[in-house]
Amino acid sequence: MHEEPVEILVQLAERGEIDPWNIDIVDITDRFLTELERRRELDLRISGRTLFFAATLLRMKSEYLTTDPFEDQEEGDLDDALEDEEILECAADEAEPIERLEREIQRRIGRKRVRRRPATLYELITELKAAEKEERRRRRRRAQAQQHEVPLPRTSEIVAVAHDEDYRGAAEDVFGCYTRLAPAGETLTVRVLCDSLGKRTIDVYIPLLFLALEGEVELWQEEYFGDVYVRRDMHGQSRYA
Amino acid sequence: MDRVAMLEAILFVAGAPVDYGEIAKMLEVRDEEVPALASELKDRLDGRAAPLEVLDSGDDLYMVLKEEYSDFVYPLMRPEISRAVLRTLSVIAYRQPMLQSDLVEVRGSGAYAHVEELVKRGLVARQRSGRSYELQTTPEFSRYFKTAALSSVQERLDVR
Amino acid sequence: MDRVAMLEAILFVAGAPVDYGEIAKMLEVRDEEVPALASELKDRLDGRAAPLEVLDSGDDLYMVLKEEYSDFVYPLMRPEISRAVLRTLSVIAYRQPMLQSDLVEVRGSGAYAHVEELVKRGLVARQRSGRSYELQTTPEFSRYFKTAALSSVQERLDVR
Repeated sequence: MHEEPVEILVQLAERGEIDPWNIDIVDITDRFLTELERRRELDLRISGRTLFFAATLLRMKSEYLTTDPFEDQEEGDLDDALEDEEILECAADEAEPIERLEREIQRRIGRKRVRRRPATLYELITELKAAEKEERRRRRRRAQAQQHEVPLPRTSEIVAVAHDEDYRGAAEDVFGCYTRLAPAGETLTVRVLCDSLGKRTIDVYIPLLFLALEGEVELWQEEYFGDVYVRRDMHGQSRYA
Repeated sequence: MDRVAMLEAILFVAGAPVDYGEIAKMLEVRDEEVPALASELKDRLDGRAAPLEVLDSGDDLYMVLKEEYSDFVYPLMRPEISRAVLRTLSVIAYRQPMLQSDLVEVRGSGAYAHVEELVKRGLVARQRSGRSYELQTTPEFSRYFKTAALSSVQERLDVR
Repeated sequence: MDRVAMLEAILFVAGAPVDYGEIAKMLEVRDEEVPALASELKDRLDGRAAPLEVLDSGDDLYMVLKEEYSDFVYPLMRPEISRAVLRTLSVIAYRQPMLQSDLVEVRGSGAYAHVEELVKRGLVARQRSGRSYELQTTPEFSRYFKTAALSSVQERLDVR
Protein backbone atom coordinates (compact mmCIF):
# COMPACT_ATOMS: atom_id res chain seq x y z
CA MET A 1 0.00 0.00 0.00
CA HIS A 2 1.31 3.42 -1.02
CA GLU A 3 1.73 5.91 1.81
CA GLU A 4 0.19 9.30 1.23
CA PRO A 5 2.49 12.34 1.32
CA VAL A 6 0.82 13.93 4.32
CA GLU A 7 1.00 10.71 6.29
CA ILE A 8 4.71 10.51 5.54
CA LEU A 9 5.16 14.04 6.86
CA VAL A 10 3.34 13.21 10.06
CA GLN A 11 5.51 10.17 10.62
CA LEU A 12 8.64 12.21 9.97
CA ALA A 13 7.54 14.85 12.44
CA GLU A 14 6.61 12.28 15.08
CA ARG A 15 10.04 10.72 14.74
CA GLY A 16 11.56 14.18 15.14
CA GLU A 17 13.11 14.08 11.71
CA ILE A 18 11.54 17.31 10.56
CA ASP A 19 10.49 20.42 12.33
CA PRO A 20 6.70 20.87 12.17
CA TRP A 21 7.40 24.60 12.49
CA ASN A 22 8.75 24.61 8.97
CA ILE A 23 5.91 22.78 7.21
CA ASP A 24 3.54 24.84 5.12
CA ILE A 25 0.43 22.77 5.70
CA VAL A 26 -1.78 24.80 3.37
CA ASP A 27 0.68 24.41 0.56
CA ILE A 28 1.08 20.68 1.09
CA THR A 29 -2.65 20.09 1.34
CA ASP A 30 -3.29 22.11 -1.82
CA ARG A 31 -0.65 20.23 -3.72
CA PHE A 32 -2.04 16.95 -2.55
CA LEU A 33 -5.60 17.85 -3.62
CA THR A 34 -4.39 19.12 -6.98
CA GLU A 35 -2.55 15.89 -7.53
CA LEU A 36 -5.69 13.90 -6.67
CA GLU A 37 -7.83 15.97 -8.99
CA ARG A 38 -5.34 15.57 -11.77
CA ARG A 39 -5.66 11.86 -11.43
CA ARG A 40 -9.43 12.14 -11.30
CA GLU A 41 -9.38 9.89 -8.30
CA LEU A 42 -11.15 12.22 -5.90
CA ASP A 43 -12.73 10.09 -3.19
CA LEU A 44 -14.25 11.16 0.13
CA ARG A 45 -12.30 8.65 2.17
CA ILE A 46 -8.95 9.94 0.97
CA SER A 47 -10.06 13.52 1.42
CA GLY A 48 -11.00 12.76 4.99
CA ARG A 49 -7.60 11.27 5.64
CA THR A 50 -5.93 14.30 4.14
CA LEU A 51 -7.86 16.58 6.47
CA PHE A 52 -7.09 14.33 9.40
CA PHE A 53 -3.33 14.49 8.73
CA ALA A 54 -3.48 18.23 8.12
CA ALA A 55 -5.30 18.66 11.43
CA THR A 56 -2.70 16.52 13.18
CA LEU A 57 0.08 18.64 11.79
CA LEU A 58 -1.74 21.80 12.78
CA ARG A 59 -2.11 20.50 16.33
CA MET A 60 1.57 19.67 16.50
CA LYS A 61 2.43 23.11 15.27
CA SER A 62 0.12 24.82 17.74
CA GLU A 63 1.55 22.74 20.57
CA TYR A 64 5.00 23.89 19.58
CA LEU A 65 3.85 27.50 19.40
CA THR A 66 2.11 27.49 22.77
CA THR A 67 5.03 25.94 24.66
CA ASP A 68 6.11 28.45 27.28
CA PRO A 69 9.61 29.42 26.18
CA PHE A 70 10.59 30.31 29.76
CA GLU A 71 9.62 26.91 31.04
CA ASP A 72 11.88 25.55 28.33
CA GLN A 73 14.70 27.86 29.33
CA GLU A 74 14.59 26.97 33.00
CA GLU A 75 14.79 23.33 32.10
CA GLY A 76 17.45 24.24 29.60
CA ASP A 77 19.64 25.78 32.27
CA LEU A 78 19.38 22.68 34.40
CA ASP A 79 20.10 20.58 31.36
CA ASP A 80 23.14 22.57 30.39
CA ALA A 81 25.58 20.06 31.76
CA LEU A 82 23.67 17.21 30.16
CA GLU A 83 23.57 18.95 26.82
CA ASP A 84 27.26 19.61 26.99
CA GLU A 85 27.95 15.95 27.60
CA GLU A 86 25.60 15.12 24.78
CA ILE A 87 27.53 17.26 22.38
CA LEU A 88 30.77 15.58 23.39
CA GLU A 89 29.23 12.24 22.56
CA CYS A 90 27.68 13.42 19.32
CA ALA A 91 30.71 15.00 17.82
CA ALA A 92 33.82 14.04 19.68
CA ASP A 93 36.07 15.31 16.92
CA GLU A 94 34.38 18.72 16.96
CA ALA A 95 33.96 19.15 20.69
CA GLU A 96 37.35 20.66 21.35
CA PRO A 97 37.38 23.36 18.64
CA ILE A 98 33.75 24.24 19.42
CA GLU A 99 34.61 24.66 23.07
CA ARG A 100 37.50 26.92 22.18
CA LEU A 101 35.25 28.87 19.87
CA GLU A 102 32.66 29.20 22.61
CA ARG A 103 35.21 30.74 24.98
CA GLU A 104 36.40 33.12 22.31
CA ILE A 105 32.83 34.17 21.49
CA GLN A 106 32.11 34.79 25.15
CA ARG A 107 35.24 36.89 25.52
CA ARG A 108 34.25 39.14 22.65
CA ILE A 109 30.48 39.24 22.85
CA GLY A 110 30.63 39.52 26.64
CA ARG A 111 32.64 42.69 26.18
CA LYS A 112 29.80 44.05 24.13
CA ARG A 113 28.33 46.42 26.57
CA VAL A 114 28.33 49.88 25.23
CA ARG A 115 29.60 51.97 28.04
CA ARG A 116 27.61 55.07 28.66
CA ARG A 117 29.41 57.91 30.27
CA PRO A 118 28.13 59.41 33.51
CA ALA A 119 26.37 62.74 33.24
CA THR A 120 28.46 65.74 34.24
CA LEU A 121 27.77 68.59 36.61
CA TYR A 122 28.05 70.96 33.66
CA GLU A 123 25.23 69.14 31.90
CA LEU A 124 23.15 69.24 35.06
CA ILE A 125 23.55 73.01 35.20
CA THR A 126 22.78 73.36 31.51
CA GLU A 127 19.59 71.39 32.03
CA LEU A 128 18.66 73.53 35.00
CA LYS A 129 18.92 76.63 32.85
CA ALA A 130 16.81 74.95 30.20
CA ALA A 131 14.27 73.94 32.85
CA GLU A 132 13.95 77.52 34.01
CA LYS A 133 13.42 78.78 30.50
CA GLU A 134 10.83 76.09 29.97
CA GLU A 135 9.04 77.08 33.12
CA ARG A 136 9.00 80.75 32.16
CA ARG A 137 7.49 79.83 28.82
CA ARG A 138 4.88 77.74 30.57
CA ARG A 139 4.02 80.57 32.95
CA ARG A 140 3.78 83.00 30.09
CA ARG A 141 1.43 80.71 28.24
CA ARG A 142 -0.66 80.29 31.36
CA ALA A 143 -0.65 84.03 31.96
CA GLN A 144 -1.76 84.67 28.41
CA ALA A 145 -4.51 82.09 28.73
CA GLN A 146 -5.70 83.68 31.96
CA GLN A 147 -5.59 87.14 30.54
CA HIS A 148 -8.58 86.21 28.47
CA GLU A 149 -10.55 85.67 31.64
CA VAL A 150 -9.48 88.99 33.11
CA PRO A 151 -11.69 91.87 31.87
CA LEU A 152 -11.33 91.46 28.14
CA PRO A 153 -10.61 94.57 26.13
CA ARG A 154 -13.29 95.14 23.56
CA THR A 155 -12.22 94.87 19.94
CA SER A 156 -13.09 98.49 19.35
CA GLU A 157 -10.70 99.50 22.12
CA ILE A 158 -7.85 97.49 20.65
CA VAL A 159 -8.47 98.96 17.22
CA ALA A 160 -8.64 102.40 18.79
CA VAL A 161 -5.28 101.94 20.49
CA ALA A 162 -3.65 100.56 17.35
CA HIS A 163 -5.02 103.42 15.29
CA ASP A 164 -4.90 106.39 17.60
CA GLU A 165 -1.25 106.14 18.41
CA ASP A 166 0.74 103.68 16.36
CA TYR A 167 1.38 100.66 18.54
CA ARG A 168 5.17 100.98 18.26
CA GLY A 169 5.01 104.48 19.68
CA ALA A 170 2.81 103.26 22.53
CA ALA A 171 5.14 100.32 23.16
CA GLU A 172 8.14 102.68 23.28
CA ASP A 173 6.38 104.84 25.87
CA VAL A 174 5.50 101.88 28.07
CA PHE A 175 8.93 100.30 27.71
CA GLY A 176 10.59 103.62 28.50
CA CYS A 177 8.51 103.92 31.64
CA TYR A 178 9.37 100.34 32.63
CA THR A 179 13.14 100.89 32.23
CA ARG A 180 12.95 104.07 34.29
CA LEU A 181 11.18 102.29 37.15
CA ALA A 182 13.12 99.02 36.83
CA PRO A 183 16.54 99.77 35.36
CA ALA A 184 17.89 96.34 36.32
CA GLY A 185 14.97 94.41 34.86
CA GLU A 186 13.10 94.03 38.15
CA THR A 187 9.55 92.76 38.31
CA LEU A 188 6.80 95.37 38.32
CA THR A 189 3.04 95.21 38.28
CA VAL A 190 1.05 96.59 35.38
CA ARG A 191 -0.80 98.71 37.93
CA VAL A 192 2.42 100.55 38.84
CA LEU A 193 3.08 101.31 35.16
CA CYS A 194 -0.47 102.62 34.71
CA ASP A 195 -0.16 104.87 37.73
CA SER A 196 3.18 106.19 36.57
CA LEU A 197 2.02 106.86 33.01
CA GLY A 198 -1.39 108.06 34.09
CA LYS A 199 -3.02 105.79 31.53
CA ARG A 200 -5.87 103.30 31.59
CA THR A 201 -4.98 99.62 32.06
CA ILE A 202 -5.99 98.87 28.51
CA ASP A 203 -3.67 101.57 27.13
CA VAL A 204 -0.70 100.02 28.94
CA TYR A 205 -1.63 96.39 28.71
CA ILE A 206 -2.02 96.24 24.91
CA PRO A 207 1.45 97.72 24.26
CA LEU A 208 2.81 95.27 26.84
CA LEU A 209 1.29 92.39 24.90
CA PHE A 210 3.08 93.64 21.80
CA LEU A 211 6.33 93.85 23.78
CA ALA A 212 5.84 90.35 25.15
CA LEU A 213 5.17 89.09 21.64
CA GLU A 214 8.44 90.59 20.51
CA GLY A 215 10.28 88.98 23.42
CA GLU A 216 11.09 92.26 25.19
CA VAL A 217 9.20 91.55 28.38
CA GLU A 218 7.54 88.68 30.14
CA LEU A 219 4.02 88.96 31.43
CA TRP A 220 2.42 86.69 33.95
CA GLN A 221 -0.21 86.49 36.57
CA GLU A 222 -0.01 84.41 39.72
CA GLU A 223 -3.66 84.22 40.60
CA TYR A 224 -6.99 84.79 38.91
CA PHE A 225 -7.92 88.48 38.86
CA GLY A 226 -4.64 89.21 40.65
CA ASP A 227 -1.90 91.58 39.60
CA VAL A 228 -0.28 91.15 36.20
CA TYR A 229 3.52 91.22 36.50
CA VAL A 230 6.01 92.56 34.01
CA ARG A 231 9.68 91.72 33.82
CA ARG A 232 12.30 92.42 31.22
CA ASP A 233 13.09 89.28 29.21
CA MET A 234 16.87 89.09 29.62
CA HIS A 235 17.12 86.58 26.84
CA GLY A 236 15.41 88.81 24.34
CA GLN A 237 17.46 91.26 22.31
CA SER A 238 15.99 94.60 22.97
CA ARG A 239 15.28 96.90 20.11
CA TYR A 240 14.13 99.63 22.45
CA ALA A 241 16.95 99.69 24.98
CA MET B 1 46.05 34.08 39.47
CA ASP B 2 46.94 37.65 40.29
CA ARG B 3 44.12 38.99 42.49
CA VAL B 4 44.70 42.62 41.60
CA ALA B 5 44.41 41.83 37.88
CA MET B 6 41.32 39.74 38.66
CA LEU B 7 39.83 42.76 40.40
CA GLU B 8 40.60 44.90 37.36
CA ALA B 9 38.96 42.29 35.12
CA ILE B 10 35.80 42.37 37.25
CA LEU B 11 35.61 46.17 37.22
CA PHE B 12 36.35 46.29 33.49
CA VAL B 13 33.45 43.99 32.66
CA ALA B 14 31.02 45.45 35.19
CA GLY B 15 31.01 49.01 33.81
CA ALA B 16 29.17 50.00 37.00
CA PRO B 17 29.95 50.12 40.72
CA VAL B 18 30.41 46.65 42.25
CA ASP B 19 29.78 45.91 45.95
CA TYR B 20 32.63 44.93 48.23
CA GLY B 21 30.69 41.79 49.10
CA GLU B 22 30.33 40.68 45.52
CA ILE B 23 34.00 41.35 44.80
CA ALA B 24 35.08 39.48 47.90
CA LYS B 25 32.99 36.48 46.88
CA MET B 26 34.42 36.38 43.36
CA LEU B 27 38.01 36.81 44.54
CA GLU B 28 37.48 34.46 47.47
CA VAL B 29 38.81 36.95 49.99
CA ARG B 30 37.21 38.61 53.01
CA ASP B 31 35.34 41.95 52.56
CA GLU B 32 38.00 43.72 54.63
CA GLU B 33 40.67 42.82 52.13
CA VAL B 34 38.95 44.57 49.25
CA PRO B 35 40.12 48.14 49.99
CA ALA B 36 43.78 47.05 50.04
CA LEU B 37 43.39 45.32 46.68
CA ALA B 38 41.65 48.42 45.32
CA SER B 39 44.46 50.62 46.48
CA GLU B 40 47.04 48.32 44.89
CA LEU B 41 45.08 48.45 41.63
CA LYS B 42 45.11 52.25 41.84
CA ASP B 43 48.89 52.20 42.17
CA ARG B 44 49.25 49.94 39.17
CA LEU B 45 47.01 52.09 37.03
CA ASP B 46 49.02 55.16 38.01
CA GLY B 47 52.25 53.31 37.39
CA ARG B 48 51.50 52.65 33.78
CA ALA B 49 49.88 56.05 33.19
CA ALA B 50 46.50 54.48 32.53
CA PRO B 51 43.58 56.79 31.80
CA LEU B 52 41.58 54.82 34.38
CA GLU B 53 40.91 55.39 38.03
CA VAL B 54 39.19 53.38 40.75
CA LEU B 55 36.55 55.15 42.80
CA ASP B 56 36.14 53.64 46.25
CA SER B 57 32.96 54.67 48.07
CA GLY B 58 33.65 52.52 51.10
CA ASP B 59 30.89 50.11 49.98
CA ASP B 60 31.69 49.55 46.36
CA LEU B 61 34.34 50.06 43.68
CA TYR B 62 33.88 51.66 40.28
CA MET B 63 36.49 51.89 37.53
CA VAL B 64 36.04 54.97 35.37
CA LEU B 65 38.02 57.20 33.06
CA LYS B 66 40.06 59.91 34.77
CA GLU B 67 38.46 63.27 34.37
CA GLU B 68 40.92 64.69 31.85
CA TYR B 69 40.42 61.66 29.63
CA SER B 70 36.69 61.65 30.03
CA ASP B 71 36.69 65.28 28.92
CA PHE B 72 38.39 64.06 25.77
CA VAL B 73 36.36 60.91 25.09
CA TYR B 74 32.95 61.68 26.53
CA PRO B 75 31.89 64.26 23.97
CA LEU B 76 31.94 61.28 21.60
CA MET B 77 29.60 59.24 23.79
CA ARG B 78 26.04 59.43 24.96
CA PRO B 79 25.41 60.07 28.66
CA GLU B 80 23.77 57.31 30.65
CA ILE B 81 21.08 59.64 31.96
CA SER B 82 18.88 61.14 29.25
CA ARG B 83 18.57 64.90 28.99
CA ALA B 84 14.94 64.91 30.03
CA VAL B 85 15.67 62.93 33.19
CA LEU B 86 18.70 65.09 33.91
CA ARG B 87 16.54 68.18 33.59
CA THR B 88 14.11 66.79 36.14
CA LEU B 89 17.03 65.96 38.42
CA SER B 90 18.36 69.50 38.11
CA VAL B 91 15.00 70.94 39.17
CA ILE B 92 14.86 68.64 42.20
CA ALA B 93 18.47 69.46 43.14
CA TYR B 94 17.80 73.17 42.92
CA ARG B 95 14.47 73.30 44.74
CA GLN B 96 14.91 70.49 47.23
CA PRO B 97 13.16 69.46 49.36
CA MET B 98 10.39 69.57 46.80
CA LEU B 99 6.93 68.01 46.55
CA GLN B 100 6.46 65.60 43.68
CA SER B 101 3.21 67.39 42.84
CA ASP B 102 5.11 70.67 42.43
CA LEU B 103 7.66 68.91 40.28
CA VAL B 104 4.97 67.57 37.97
CA GLU B 105 3.59 71.09 37.69
CA VAL B 106 6.97 72.27 36.42
CA ARG B 107 8.13 69.27 34.39
CA GLY B 108 4.87 67.74 33.21
CA SER B 109 3.53 64.26 33.86
CA GLY B 110 6.60 62.58 32.34
CA ALA B 111 8.29 63.49 35.63
CA TYR B 112 6.74 60.47 37.40
CA ALA B 113 8.82 58.10 35.26
CA HIS B 114 11.89 60.32 35.66
CA VAL B 115 11.58 60.22 39.47
CA GLU B 116 11.19 56.44 39.26
CA GLU B 117 14.46 56.18 37.35
CA LEU B 118 16.28 58.62 39.62
CA VAL B 119 15.16 56.79 42.75
CA LYS B 120 16.31 53.51 41.23
CA ARG B 121 19.69 55.03 40.46
CA GLY B 122 19.91 56.19 44.05
CA LEU B 123 20.25 59.85 43.06
CA VAL B 124 16.92 60.97 44.54
CA ALA B 125 15.15 59.98 47.76
CA ARG B 126 11.36 59.96 47.92
CA GLN B 127 9.42 60.22 51.14
CA ARG B 128 5.67 60.31 51.58
CA SER B 129 4.42 63.71 52.64
CA GLY B 130 0.66 64.10 52.96
CA ARG B 131 -0.95 63.27 49.65
CA SER B 132 2.28 63.67 47.66
CA TYR B 133 5.93 62.73 48.02
CA GLU B 134 8.79 64.89 49.17
CA LEU B 135 11.83 64.61 46.93
CA GLN B 136 15.45 65.38 47.59
CA THR B 137 18.84 64.36 46.31
CA THR B 138 20.89 61.71 48.10
CA PRO B 139 24.55 61.63 49.16
CA GLU B 140 25.03 59.41 46.09
CA PHE B 141 24.02 62.46 44.03
CA SER B 142 26.97 64.48 45.27
CA ARG B 143 29.27 61.54 44.78
CA TYR B 144 28.00 61.04 41.24
CA PHE B 145 28.69 64.62 40.30
CA LYS B 146 31.94 64.49 42.23
CA THR B 147 31.17 67.35 44.51
CA ALA B 148 32.08 67.09 48.15
CA ALA B 149 29.27 68.94 49.87
CA LEU B 150 25.71 69.35 48.77
CA SER B 151 25.89 73.01 49.72
CA SER B 152 28.61 73.61 47.18
CA VAL B 153 26.46 71.95 44.54
CA GLN B 154 23.72 74.32 45.55
CA GLU B 155 26.06 77.26 45.06
CA ARG B 156 27.19 76.07 41.69
CA LEU B 157 23.63 75.40 40.68
CA ASP B 158 22.67 78.88 41.76
CA VAL B 159 22.61 80.29 38.29
CA ARG B 160 19.89 82.82 38.85
CA MET C 1 48.04 64.58 26.61
CA ASP C 2 49.57 61.12 26.37
CA ARG C 3 48.34 59.61 23.08
CA VAL C 4 48.73 56.02 24.21
CA ALA C 5 46.56 56.66 27.26
CA MET C 6 44.10 58.49 25.01
CA LEU C 7 43.94 55.40 22.83
CA GLU C 8 43.30 53.25 25.90
CA ALA C 9 40.52 55.63 26.95
CA ILE C 10 38.85 55.28 23.56
CA LEU C 11 39.08 51.49 23.59
CA PHE C 12 37.91 51.33 27.21
CA VAL C 13 34.63 53.05 26.45
CA ALA C 14 34.07 51.62 22.98
CA GLY C 15 32.72 48.16 23.83
CA ALA C 16 33.33 47.05 20.23
CA PRO C 17 36.16 47.11 17.69
CA VAL C 18 37.04 50.66 16.59
CA ASP C 19 38.29 51.45 13.06
CA TYR C 20 41.79 52.80 12.51
CA GLY C 21 40.24 55.77 10.70
CA GLU C 22 38.03 56.70 13.61
CA ILE C 23 40.89 56.38 16.09
CA ALA C 24 43.20 58.46 13.89
CA LYS C 25 40.58 61.21 13.70
CA MET C 26 40.06 61.30 17.44
CA LEU C 27 43.78 61.27 18.21
CA GLU C 28 44.57 63.69 15.39
CA VAL C 29 47.21 61.41 13.90
CA ARG C 30 47.49 59.70 10.52
CA ASP C 31 45.98 56.21 10.03
CA GLU C 32 49.46 54.75 9.59
CA GLU C 33 50.45 55.84 13.08
CA VAL C 34 47.69 53.81 14.77
CA PRO C 35 49.42 50.37 14.78
CA ALA C 36 52.49 51.80 16.52
CA LEU C 37 50.34 53.37 19.21
CA ALA C 38 48.46 50.08 19.60
CA SER C 39 51.67 48.17 20.03
CA GLU C 40 52.88 50.63 22.62
CA LEU C 41 49.61 50.22 24.50
CA LYS C 42 50.04 46.44 24.39
CA ASP C 43 53.49 46.81 25.95
CA ARG C 44 52.14 49.01 28.71
CA LEU C 45 49.33 46.58 29.51
CA ASP C 46 51.78 43.69 29.66
CA GLY C 47 54.20 45.75 31.71
CA ARG C 48 51.78 46.18 34.55
CA ALA C 49 50.21 42.72 34.30
CA ALA C 50 46.84 44.07 33.22
CA PRO C 51 44.09 41.54 32.48
CA LEU C 52 43.47 43.40 29.22
CA GLU C 53 44.64 42.73 25.73
CA VAL C 54 44.47 44.75 22.50
CA LEU C 55 43.44 42.82 19.40
CA ASP C 56 44.69 44.39 16.17
CA SER C 57 43.01 43.13 12.99
CA GLY C 58 44.89 45.47 10.68
CA ASP C 59 41.69 47.52 10.24
CA ASP C 60 40.51 48.03 13.75
CA LEU C 61 41.45 47.69 17.40
CA TYR C 62 39.50 45.97 20.13
CA MET C 63 40.34 45.84 23.84
CA VAL C 64 39.15 42.68 25.58
CA LEU C 65 39.93 40.61 28.64
CA LYS C 66 42.79 38.16 28.25
CA GLU C 67 41.48 34.65 27.84
CA GLU C 68 42.31 33.39 31.31
CA TYR C 69 40.56 36.37 32.88
CA SER C 70 37.50 36.09 30.68
CA ASP C 71 37.17 32.44 31.71
CA PHE C 72 37.20 33.59 35.30
CA VAL C 73 34.97 36.67 35.06
CA TYR C 74 32.18 35.88 32.62
CA PRO C 75 30.73 32.83 34.35
CA LEU C 76 30.58 34.87 37.59
CA MET C 77 29.29 38.11 36.14
CA ARG C 78 26.31 36.36 34.58
CA PRO C 79 26.65 37.21 30.95
CA GLU C 80 23.53 38.28 29.13
CA ILE C 81 23.80 35.24 26.91
CA SER C 82 23.29 31.96 28.75
CA ARG C 83 25.79 29.17 28.48
CA ALA C 84 23.36 27.03 26.45
CA VAL C 85 22.69 29.79 23.89
CA LEU C 86 26.41 30.45 23.65
CA ARG C 87 27.06 26.81 22.86
CA THR C 88 24.39 26.85 20.14
CA LEU C 89 25.98 29.96 18.67
CA SER C 90 29.39 28.27 18.69
CA VAL C 91 28.02 25.25 16.84
CA ILE C 92 26.42 27.46 14.19
CA ALA C 93 29.61 29.52 13.82
CA TYR C 94 31.69 26.38 13.50
CA ARG C 95 29.51 24.53 11.03
CA GLN C 96 28.00 27.37 9.05
CA PRO C 97 26.13 27.41 6.79
CA MET C 98 24.04 24.92 8.70
CA LEU C 99 20.46 23.66 8.48
CA GLN C 100 18.30 24.31 11.53
CA SER C 101 17.22 20.68 11.43
CA ASP C 102 20.85 19.58 11.73
CA LEU C 103 21.36 21.98 14.60
CA VAL C 104 18.39 20.53 16.48
CA GLU C 105 19.87 17.10 15.97
CA VAL C 106 23.03 18.22 17.75
CA ARG C 107 21.65 20.62 20.35
CA GLY C 108 18.18 19.25 21.06
CA SER C 109 14.81 20.98 20.70
CA GLY C 110 15.85 23.85 22.98
CA ALA C 111 17.84 25.07 19.98
CA TYR C 112 14.68 26.54 18.39
CA ALA C 113 14.45 29.09 21.20
CA HIS C 114 18.20 29.69 21.11
CA VAL C 115 18.08 30.49 17.39
CA GLU C 116 15.15 32.80 18.02
CA GLU C 117 17.23 34.71 20.60
CA LEU C 118 20.34 34.81 18.41
CA VAL C 119 18.39 36.11 15.41
CA LYS C 120 16.86 38.79 17.60
CA ARG C 121 20.31 39.82 18.81
CA GLY C 122 21.48 40.11 15.22
CA LEU C 123 24.17 37.46 15.68
CA VAL C 124 22.63 34.77 13.46
CA ALA C 125 20.82 35.08 10.12
CA ARG C 126 18.07 32.58 9.19
CA GLN C 127 17.00 31.95 5.64
CA ARG C 128 14.43 29.49 4.38
CA SER C 129 15.97 26.55 2.61
CA GLY C 130 13.58 23.85 1.43
CA ARG C 131 11.78 22.45 4.43
CA SER C 132 14.15 23.86 7.03
CA TYR C 133 16.16 27.05 7.57
CA GLU C 134 19.74 27.71 6.74
CA LEU C 135 21.62 29.38 9.56
CA GLN C 136 24.79 31.42 9.54
CA THR C 137 26.39 34.15 11.57
CA THR C 138 25.84 37.78 10.58
CA PRO C 139 28.35 40.49 9.60
CA GLU C 140 27.55 42.02 13.01
CA PHE C 141 28.86 38.82 14.61
CA SER C 142 31.95 38.76 12.37
CA ARG C 143 32.75 42.30 13.42
CA TYR C 144 33.87 40.94 16.76
CA PHE C 145 36.00 38.27 15.13
CA LYS C 146 37.98 40.14 12.53
CA THR C 147 40.93 40.00 14.85
CA ALA C 148 40.68 36.32 15.71
CA ALA C 149 43.86 34.31 15.29
CA LEU C 150 42.31 30.93 15.86
CA SER C 151 43.82 28.87 13.03
CA SER C 152 41.28 26.23 12.02
CA VAL C 153 38.47 27.90 13.88
CA GLN C 154 39.24 31.11 12.06
CA GLU C 155 38.91 29.36 8.71
CA ARG C 156 35.48 28.16 9.68
CA LEU C 157 34.48 31.68 10.58
CA ASP C 158 35.73 32.97 7.25
CA VAL C 159 33.30 30.78 5.34
CA ARG C 160 31.06 33.63 4.43
